Amino acid sequence: MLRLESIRTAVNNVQFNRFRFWLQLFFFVLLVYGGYLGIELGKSLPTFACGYNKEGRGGMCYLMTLQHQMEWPWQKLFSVAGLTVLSTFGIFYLWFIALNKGWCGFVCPVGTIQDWITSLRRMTGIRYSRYSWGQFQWLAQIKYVLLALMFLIPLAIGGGWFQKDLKSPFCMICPGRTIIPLFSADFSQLSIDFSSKTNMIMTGLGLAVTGLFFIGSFVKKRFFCFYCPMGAFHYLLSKIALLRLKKDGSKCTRCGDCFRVCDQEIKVIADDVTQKEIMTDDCIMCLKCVAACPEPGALKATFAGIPIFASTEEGFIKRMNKGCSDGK
Amino acid sequence: MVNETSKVIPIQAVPFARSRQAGEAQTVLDHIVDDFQDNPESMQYFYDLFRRVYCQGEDVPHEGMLVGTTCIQAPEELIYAFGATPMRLCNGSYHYDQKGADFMPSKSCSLVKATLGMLNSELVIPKIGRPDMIVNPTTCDQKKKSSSMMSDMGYKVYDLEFPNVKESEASRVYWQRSVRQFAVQLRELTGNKLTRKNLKEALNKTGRAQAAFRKLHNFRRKSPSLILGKDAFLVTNAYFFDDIGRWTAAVEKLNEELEQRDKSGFKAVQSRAPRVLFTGSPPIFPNIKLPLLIEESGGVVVTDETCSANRMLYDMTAVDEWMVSDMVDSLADKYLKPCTCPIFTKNDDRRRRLLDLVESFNVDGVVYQAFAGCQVYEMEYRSIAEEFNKAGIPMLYVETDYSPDDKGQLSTRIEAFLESMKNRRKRRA
Amino acid sequence: MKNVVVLLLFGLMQMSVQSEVFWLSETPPSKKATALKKEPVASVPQSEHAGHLHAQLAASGVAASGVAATAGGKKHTHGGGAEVDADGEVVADNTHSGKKQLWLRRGDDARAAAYVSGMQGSLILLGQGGMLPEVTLADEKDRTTVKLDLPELGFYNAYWVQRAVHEGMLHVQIAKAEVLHGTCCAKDIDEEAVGKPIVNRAAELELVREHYSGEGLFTRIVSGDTINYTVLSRGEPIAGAKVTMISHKGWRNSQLSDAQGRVSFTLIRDYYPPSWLDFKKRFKQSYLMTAELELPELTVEGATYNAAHYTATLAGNYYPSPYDYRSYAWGLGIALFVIVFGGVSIYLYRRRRIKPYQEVRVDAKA
Amino acid sequence: MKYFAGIDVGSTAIKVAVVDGDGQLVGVHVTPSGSLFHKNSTEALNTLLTKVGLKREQVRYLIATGYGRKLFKEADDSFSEITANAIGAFEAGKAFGGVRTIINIGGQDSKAIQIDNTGNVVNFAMNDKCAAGTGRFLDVAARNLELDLEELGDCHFQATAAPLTINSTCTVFAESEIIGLLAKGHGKAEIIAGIHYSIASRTVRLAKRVGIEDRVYFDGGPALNKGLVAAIQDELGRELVIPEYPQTTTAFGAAILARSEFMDDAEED
Repeated sequence: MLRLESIRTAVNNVQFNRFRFWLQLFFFVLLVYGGYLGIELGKSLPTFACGYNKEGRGGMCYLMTLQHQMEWPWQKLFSVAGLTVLSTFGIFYLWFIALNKGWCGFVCPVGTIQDWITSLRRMTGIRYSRYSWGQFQWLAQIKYVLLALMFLIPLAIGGGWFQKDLKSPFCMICPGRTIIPLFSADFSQLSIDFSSKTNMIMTGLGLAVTGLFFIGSFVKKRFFCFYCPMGAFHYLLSKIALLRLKKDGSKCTRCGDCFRVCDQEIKVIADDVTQKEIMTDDCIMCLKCVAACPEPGALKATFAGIPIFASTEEGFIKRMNKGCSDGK
Repeated sequence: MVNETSKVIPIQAVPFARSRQAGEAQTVLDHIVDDFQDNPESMQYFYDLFRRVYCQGEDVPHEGMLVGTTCIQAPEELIYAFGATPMRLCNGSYHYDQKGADFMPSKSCSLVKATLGMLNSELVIPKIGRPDMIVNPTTCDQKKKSSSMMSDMGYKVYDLEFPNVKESEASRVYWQRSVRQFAVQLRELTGNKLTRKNLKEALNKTGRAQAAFRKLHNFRRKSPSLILGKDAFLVTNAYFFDDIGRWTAAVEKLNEELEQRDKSGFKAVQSRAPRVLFTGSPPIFPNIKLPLLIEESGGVVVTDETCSANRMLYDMTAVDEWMVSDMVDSLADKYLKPCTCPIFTKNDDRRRRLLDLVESFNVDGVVYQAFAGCQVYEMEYRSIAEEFNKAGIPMLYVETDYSPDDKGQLSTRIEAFLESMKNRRKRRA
Repeated sequence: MKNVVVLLLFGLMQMSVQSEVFWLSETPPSKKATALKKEPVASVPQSEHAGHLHAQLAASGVAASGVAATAGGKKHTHGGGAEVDADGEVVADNTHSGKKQLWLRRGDDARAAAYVSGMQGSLILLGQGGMLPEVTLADEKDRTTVKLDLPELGFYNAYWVQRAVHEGMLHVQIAKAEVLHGTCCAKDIDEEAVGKPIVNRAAELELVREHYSGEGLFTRIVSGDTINYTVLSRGEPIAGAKVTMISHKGWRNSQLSDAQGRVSFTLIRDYYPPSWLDFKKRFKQSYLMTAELELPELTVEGATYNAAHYTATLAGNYYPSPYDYRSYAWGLGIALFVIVFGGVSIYLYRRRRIKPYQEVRVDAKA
Repeated sequence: MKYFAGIDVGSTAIKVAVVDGDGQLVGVHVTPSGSLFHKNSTEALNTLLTKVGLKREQVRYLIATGYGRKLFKEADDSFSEITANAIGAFEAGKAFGGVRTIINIGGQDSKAIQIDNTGNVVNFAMNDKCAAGTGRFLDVAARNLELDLEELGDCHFQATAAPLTINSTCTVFAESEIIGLLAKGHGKAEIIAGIHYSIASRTVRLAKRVGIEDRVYFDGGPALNKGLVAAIQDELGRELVIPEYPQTTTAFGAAILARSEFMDDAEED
């Protein structure tokens, strides 16, 4: 058993931020340049492996497939052909169950870009901004509105009320569409399509959101993830996911360290000492809170019940002293 | 003949070593050192420190300016970062308690009386010299009111505004703003600049000290315990005035010695000794009366939840971005959010903390000390008692002050309390 | 003077002969276009000759034309959105189905060439795997048309040959149509192999469009593209053949094929709607390629002619180029505007917050 | 036959009790403490042993309790008087059907103890620094009224008028108040009754702090004073259980403890 203990303490005392940086970089290369290496993970990935990045993508974001399927004419959608919608959803769900919202925290290329922009800001020494608690609450509803629109508009297209130009509405305003193809030198998305008023408006909105994305994520950590419908969609399905974030209220001194390092500024994680399952809809499972918790065993991430990363004292001391000169 | 009698005999300056304060400290220190056998050798540093400072009146050096603090809520890291030295002014000697009595009403907190007494007398023990500024966080009422008295004595007092509601977002933002204002105030006082480097070094200094304390804290979980509570209180009381680097090194040496004791299966007390959790008003040297009484009559104080030990050193600062703005805000959060001080409106954190300590240190009973006149602790006694009743843990409520005259009576009550715990443990075993 | 007249006559002859160009077009006749009556053309009885031609067809097989990569490999952009023809009607999107329909048209105007009616004869159909059963022309609503049913996915060539003899001079008209039975999401087909152009070794004169590198089963030619053609006669490249491209609006450009028989044209943009609002990004335009070849003495199966004039035609469709309706300037402009505007407003917001407390005003109204 | 002894070195009196092998009381002895604690304690023990005809060696385990317990070196172990009193009252109370609350008025302090059904101390309260409501208060009053302690009880019942209220709680001031009342010509009985009621109200307030449960046991020297017992019963509104030798309950408890400690040590080795 000693082996397991030593492995467990080694994992718990890892320099977590450095580990997460390299993992994110790996997933970024996998999903944005996987295509060139012949990797094809299918069309229902629960993360923003953008479909517009045609050659390079290692797999396609499920939202594009979903919207594409929702646009089918209703006879086809609700006919036998509709079964393919269920099967792609099934594959998406299997992918999702493995990492729960860890997809957002570790895998999503758009998220990784935002973290890079944040570290750029840190180098320049500019302060980050915070939402006040009032703003946080009503801004948190936007992602559900976007999720609803992402379903309704394509269905309306399929039903014939909206014209085809409104196809995959969320993809048009998603910053992934304009930014991820840049990484494989495809600038075609950075243009406004004047061929019809709808296209003009949608691509215009898309580029406005891209601009907003850049300044937003420069001043606010993980700016876009707070409004992302994929995160909302994940949360609705996260009941039986394997990767879990658990909190032991009795160990918690409510010191608020987890809230301090949380990119999404979720107060519940610091203040709630009764709930066992502590993942909220805004959470991106980046596990920075577990890394920043000084109380042993208060916060831990479990995979199918087995604790894989738990907060420990010496881990905390090692991570929080990294900033000091003698680095001990 | 006439001038014989009219010549007033001058009060010769009694050498400090034989003054009443020294006497008081001397008796307590001797009691700590001599009446208990096999104290850890690395405690010798702390015994000598207290003997030199409290009994022989040696002065305590500090580099840069001296900033006195009257409560753990004053952020030390900021003071260290500006090159000044923080020193905690809370005082525990009965001598100053009587001197301070003419400032304060009769039924008021002895700690504040002693602090005011010490600040007002010329011979200040520990001899830290005259603080260039006293930081007085507006925590409990009597400390709040004592700030105007301190400034009347001629000290430069800075009132650090501290919120009394812990949970609300407004109080968090309000406290962050007042800590930033405190940093600006320190800049004006010392004239130095707050840079990322010196703040990081300060954070590291206290970080190492807290890490050392935590190791000691974890060693005290061992049952039968490796070190007596009175030594632990002495160690944390030394943190008030000792140089932080030397203090950390001494505590790390103590931890190593406890490591050997743990390996060699050494027992500081017999295994039947009841394990006591000490909470309530902070025992400050030389007023270690209650813990000493407990350990004299066979108990052992395994852990505590007081602001002269655990609450002062346990919680650590987590910083997300190593920039000055974020470090100062993290500091502010570290002092406000985890604090279990009774001056807040709600004390759920303190209750959960106590229950967690009871469970993780497998404590047999709790001793709850409240200084006579300290309403916050007295009022909180009811909720804590309820919580412990539900959890089935016996608790002894002691209302005392710095005077030694209720020692006899207290020892009887404590002995009876320990005996009832021994019976309870025997029947349960 | 006589030479001039002869020259003029000869030019006219050319002219008239030129106007005699027949070609196969996929665009259905629009309701308004009038049907062009069949003009009696002295022509060698079609069937006899055509039949004769079949025997010669060796196994043509797919000639790997070794097409060099042309401008901007166009992997298909995902279609969607109704395609619109010249008159604004929605054109049925038929690339996906195997059912195709071709019309025979005469005249070298890509848009307004008349639909011939009353023509007989049959079409030779050439697929990836070689010859397919012939399809005969038929009249439908007095327009000569033919319906094809393409079995597998891939490119097919349909040839319509017309031979005529004028005063001992052989006129051969070969109208070719390259038809695609494509799909947008080919599952397990190697799109590269299927996407290669097919060469008909038997045809005396043929224009073969070089496909883009990686052109799969969903080709989309846009104005502004440079398209390369190879002029082949019986599978061999012909140098010096005159090749003319006629665009939708009638702009034409002629070139002679170089030594390898290659000729390259740039499809110019000729779609300028009055206001940007009426711009249809899926406006389907057609273009016409004609190649002519003069051969002096020639004997074909015993019959000798003093001269032979071959005309080969190939039609195709193209769409407005994305650069016509996409504006990068506007796109980047909007993004930049939001960045600058957002950045400045955040900076001002932060400066304003440094003043700790908003000033509270109380006046008579309070 | 093994015997066990418990000695309660109190501030005013030294009480000794001896118990036989199966916990039955053999004999008790009370002598005034005087100043030489040590000498008087050993003397008291010997006089009790000779009285019951036992030799020192037969006493296998001796437990000291009370203020002087640490000074009496001869004892094998020492327990606080609260635990001893609780055990003593618990044992003695069995005869009266079980006891849950104990009121003890000693020479210098007054205690209220609550025990559970196994005799273990659940909660207890003691008077803090002042001697009001203790035996010393009665001694002072008796001296002023030139009465003996034993006569106080009967004198209480001779009162004709309502008992006077002694409003100063402090023993020293009460003395001057009593003299003042005597000068005004009030009867001794009324004064004594007033004193008894003032002690009773203070004691009941103390008992309320630990919570009063059925069968209240009252012991300690003043329990001999019938008048005080009546006053407390009146204030409490409940019957009080008074043992045969109220003064020696703590010593008896210590003896019982000695026996059980001895039995535990026997089991251990």
